[in-house]
Amino acid sequence: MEYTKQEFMAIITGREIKDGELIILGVGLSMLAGYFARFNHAPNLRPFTEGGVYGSTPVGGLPWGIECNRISANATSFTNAIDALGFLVLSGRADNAVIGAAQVDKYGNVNTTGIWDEPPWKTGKYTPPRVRLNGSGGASDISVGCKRYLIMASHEKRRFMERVDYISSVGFLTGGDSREKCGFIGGGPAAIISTLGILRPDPQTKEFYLEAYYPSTTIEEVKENTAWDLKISPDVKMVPEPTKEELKNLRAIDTTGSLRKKG
Amino acid sequence: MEYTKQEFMAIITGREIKDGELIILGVGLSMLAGYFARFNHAPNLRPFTEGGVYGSTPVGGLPWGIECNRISANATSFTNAIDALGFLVLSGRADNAVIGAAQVDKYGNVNTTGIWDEPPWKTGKYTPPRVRLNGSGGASDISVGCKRYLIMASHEKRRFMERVDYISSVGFLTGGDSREKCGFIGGGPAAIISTLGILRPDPQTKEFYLEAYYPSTTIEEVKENTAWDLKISPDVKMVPEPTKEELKNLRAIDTTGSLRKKG
Amino acid sequence: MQNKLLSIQEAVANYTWDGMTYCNGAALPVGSCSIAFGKEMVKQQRKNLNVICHCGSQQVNLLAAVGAVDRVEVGFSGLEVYGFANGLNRAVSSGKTLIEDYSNGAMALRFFGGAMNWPFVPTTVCRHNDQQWCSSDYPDEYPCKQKIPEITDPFTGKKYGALRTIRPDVAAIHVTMADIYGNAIMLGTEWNRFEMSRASKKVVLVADQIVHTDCIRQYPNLVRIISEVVDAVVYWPYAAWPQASPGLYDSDSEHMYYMNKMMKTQEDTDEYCAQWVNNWNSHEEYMALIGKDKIEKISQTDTAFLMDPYRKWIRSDAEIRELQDRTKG
Amino acid sequence: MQNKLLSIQEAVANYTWDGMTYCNGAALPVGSCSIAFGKEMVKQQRKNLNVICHCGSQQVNLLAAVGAVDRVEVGFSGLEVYGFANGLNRAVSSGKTLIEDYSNGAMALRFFGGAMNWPFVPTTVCRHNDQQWCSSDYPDEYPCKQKIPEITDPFTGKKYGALRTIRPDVAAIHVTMADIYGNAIMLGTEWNRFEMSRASKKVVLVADQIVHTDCIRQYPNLVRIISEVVDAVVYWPYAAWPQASPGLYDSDSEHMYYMNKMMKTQEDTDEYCAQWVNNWNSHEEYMALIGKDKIEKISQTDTAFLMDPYRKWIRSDAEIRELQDRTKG
Repeated sequence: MEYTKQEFMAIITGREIKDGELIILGVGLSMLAGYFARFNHAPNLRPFTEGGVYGSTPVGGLPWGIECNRISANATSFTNAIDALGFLVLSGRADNAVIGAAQVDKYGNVNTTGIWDEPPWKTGKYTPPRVRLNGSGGASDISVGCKRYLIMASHEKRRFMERVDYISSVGFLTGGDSREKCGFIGGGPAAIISTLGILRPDPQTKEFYLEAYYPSTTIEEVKENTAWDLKISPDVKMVPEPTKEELKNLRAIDTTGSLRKKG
Repeated sequence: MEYTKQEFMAIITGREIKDGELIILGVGLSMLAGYFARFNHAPNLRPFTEGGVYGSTPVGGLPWGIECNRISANATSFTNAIDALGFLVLSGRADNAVIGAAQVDKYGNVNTTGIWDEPPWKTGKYTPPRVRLNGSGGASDISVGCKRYLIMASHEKRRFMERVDYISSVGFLTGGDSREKCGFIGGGPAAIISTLGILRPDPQTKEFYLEAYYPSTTIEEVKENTAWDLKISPDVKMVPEPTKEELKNLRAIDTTGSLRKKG
Repeated sequence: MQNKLLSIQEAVANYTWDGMTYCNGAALPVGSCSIAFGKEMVKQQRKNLNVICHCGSQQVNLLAAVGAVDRVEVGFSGLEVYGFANGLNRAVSSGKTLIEDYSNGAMALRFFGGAMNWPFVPTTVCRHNDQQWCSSDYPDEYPCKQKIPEITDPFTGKKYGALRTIRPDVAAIHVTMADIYGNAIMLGTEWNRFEMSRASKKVVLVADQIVHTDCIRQYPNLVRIISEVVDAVVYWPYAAWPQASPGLYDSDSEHMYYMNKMMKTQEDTDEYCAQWVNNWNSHEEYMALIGKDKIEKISQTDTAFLMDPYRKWIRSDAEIRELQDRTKG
Repeated sequence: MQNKLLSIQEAVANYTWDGMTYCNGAALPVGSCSIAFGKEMVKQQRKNLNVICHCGSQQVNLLAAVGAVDRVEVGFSGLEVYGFANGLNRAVSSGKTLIEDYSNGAMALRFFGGAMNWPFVPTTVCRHNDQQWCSSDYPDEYPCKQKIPEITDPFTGKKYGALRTIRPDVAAIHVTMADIYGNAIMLGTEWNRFEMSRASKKVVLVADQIVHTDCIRQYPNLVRIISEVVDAVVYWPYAAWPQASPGLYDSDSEHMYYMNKMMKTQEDTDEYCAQWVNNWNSHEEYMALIGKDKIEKISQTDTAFLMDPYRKWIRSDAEIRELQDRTKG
């Protein structure tokens, strides 16, 4: 069965989501992965958005935003940001989340704020970025509060960096116990799901290594597309291809085929 | 026209309430004074309760509580305590309030918490009170946050004290600039309306003095019923008796005659 | 979503224990409160409770009167026009129950801070007064410095207090209506129930009515307590009696005065319990005890119109019984 | 209560000024936002604005694109699926607009703290990352220590950050419906609008519908913005267009993309303004510009049923015109 890289990513991310989890989802891939999981294997998943939209299933296609009418047509509750990001995320209550990254580094720190020719941490000055991105939104809150969370990113060398230009959402900072020392209640990123494979943090160093790669790629290609010296798990695996069932279930969610268009 | 002391107190307190004020009211006399004022001379008064009940007019008699159905039958909004006591009172936004006192002292500090044979400030220990009262409720918040507020109390020697057993709601503490030094956003008590007269704080010492007394009493009687050496305003006045109009308007609010029963 | 209906007996058996920190969702002393749940706790003889009330109500009045409360934190312990809480005050004056006083605004902030899972929350109130200086936890220290210590705003240098936040073990929250999954709508002031539902480790809803989830989806902005944080739903009409539930019934002023009068002595409290707490099990018996006339009288409330939009979604007793049977272990 | 209806022109004239701190009530970048109000600000040529957005929207995208924004504080500046906010990002990259980044959770807390009138609010987020270390207000200090200084919990000794709170001069808050006194009901996520309405020194409501106060009294628990804190009410159907208003209309995806594309250059922004911002005055002209077909299309929303309970209380245009005339100076 044919499928796109985006679809594969959504399915792999979905596999990381367990039944019953209280999970905060964002727009796009995040939401698709979450609702796919609920439809596929996690019927008791409790998804919500940072706007405090609870109990919803999107209608009419992928929502344009996490407050879009497509996700507001069958909610059981609408509350607010203090509730969703404060009481449920920063409190340490939410189990899981899926966030995106424009840049991610070897310790799972995420940048979604801006691209600099010379970033502030190099120049010691906060100058305007060459390219302004979006800021962190709720991802920074997720990175601090959720018990664990998943990072989705396009696997390219300019994105998988030794150190991101700007830490929007904390991962394991400089590795080792540097995150632990900060006292965040959340456990940090559990995995980076990329367009080429699955990366996990080393339990000691917290450096992300390659745990598994897609059938469509090779370990060499993954390494070539990673700016740090990517370590490979001694028992590195090939990621099992999407099953027919999984693809069917994903497409039942991605009714407008947004993931198929992207290639 | 016949009237009771309680009615007189409610009317005098009502006279202290200005049109347009954002005012927080409690049960009993406080509410009656407030709604009397709105009906009598302050049509644009904006009363609310610490439960976050807005836009209400009591129906069916004096409410049993500030969340009672009698004040919940025509509200324009029900919110909550954070909103009413936090956002509107502690923030410094509310203009006025009316609170009660079991004991009040010469600096307008109020006790509604307990009565001790030997209070904690004398013994240096926090032992159980001989008589437990109610605690401060929202009056402590009012004492800190409202631009000004009015204290209503029964004028008896055991209640009008040199120093209250327990400061539930701060007045001017030990007088002078002692309140100012605490940095509270609210201005403190503007008046004590008692069953015998009206007391105001001296602008310098903040000690409450007798500004006016009721036609039914004498300056001597007021002094006898006050445990501190009550100072009398050089131009002490007799409080003008309730007008027919005022009494009519009060009784239109106090439909069940709760103030007439008390004598 | 999971059907969370439980009988009141099961809910108390599963979600309360001796020595726990217990909150009850009262919209102030005359309003919405899970009083029936508290009575069941008395029946199941819970003791050594640490009760955190934003405001007292007849529930804590009763629990303290029977000697089940070791400690209580409160902003206001009285019953408003119905007077001082005789049962609680008796327990406090005797030294049986330690009482820790805050302002109502401070209690609200403490629930907010608990919901955030902060250990402290800033305050401008409960400072420079005896709510700061007196602590039952540090009775020998006056003025107490440990109850509400000082913090400094780093921007202005201004001093604030730090309040301990509240994270109760369990809150039994009274709501007007809920669905079987634990999505709830409150009519009347929320008081602290939104924050309490997020601050508590476990939440039991005590609902006067059970509605279809269609009602919940028609009014999602009214659904301030969500299934995501609720552990159990108890269906118990007139659960707040003798207090009020806006939209459904008024406070029973006769019984409010009577009950409070009875809490004044141990003997009368025992008598009250024998008659009004311990001699019902089913909801039918509970209703019979209140009496048909009384039910009719308190149900003729001026707030009844507030329920109009939701009536068509109210589930019948028979339906609920069937749904409840499904959750039985 | 006072009739507070004002025309959009009067409201902008009376409640906005150059150099002000301005908030707009957006339920995130695709939802409820007082966009028509922002367009009127462009027409009245407001400049040097300090805009505080919880999330960006097409409003701040436009205001920044025309060069009206000196500084912006934001948790998220993009347009979700509609992409990066080209107008804002152009202004930021050029250095015209300084941007101060926080997380969305931090922004929510900053509004909460502003509503409390605290100078700071504790935080566990925006610490140990560049949201703490980078500040447009202290560009030469990296890592910045002044933006989010450290405070210590006095109970545990644990370290927290202190966020500056927000007390905007004026917030223009989009709501689904309001009465003429400023009591408002929002459908869909509130996002920060409750806290924003309390944190702001002045509040202007921009309402898609005006309802009778009977509607407000039927649903008081839905009324989260209250007349007590509202200064003016602007009646402007489709005020959030091209964004969405749950219950009333979907986002206009075609125009969302188009508008954002036009914000990319100064020239196209000027062209966009000439066509879509500056050539309407009356609401009739505004509607004509959007076009009948488009109005019909976006109004066929799957959320329409959310409005059902309130339709009977909606006031007609003629009624509102009459009421509005009464408030004219």
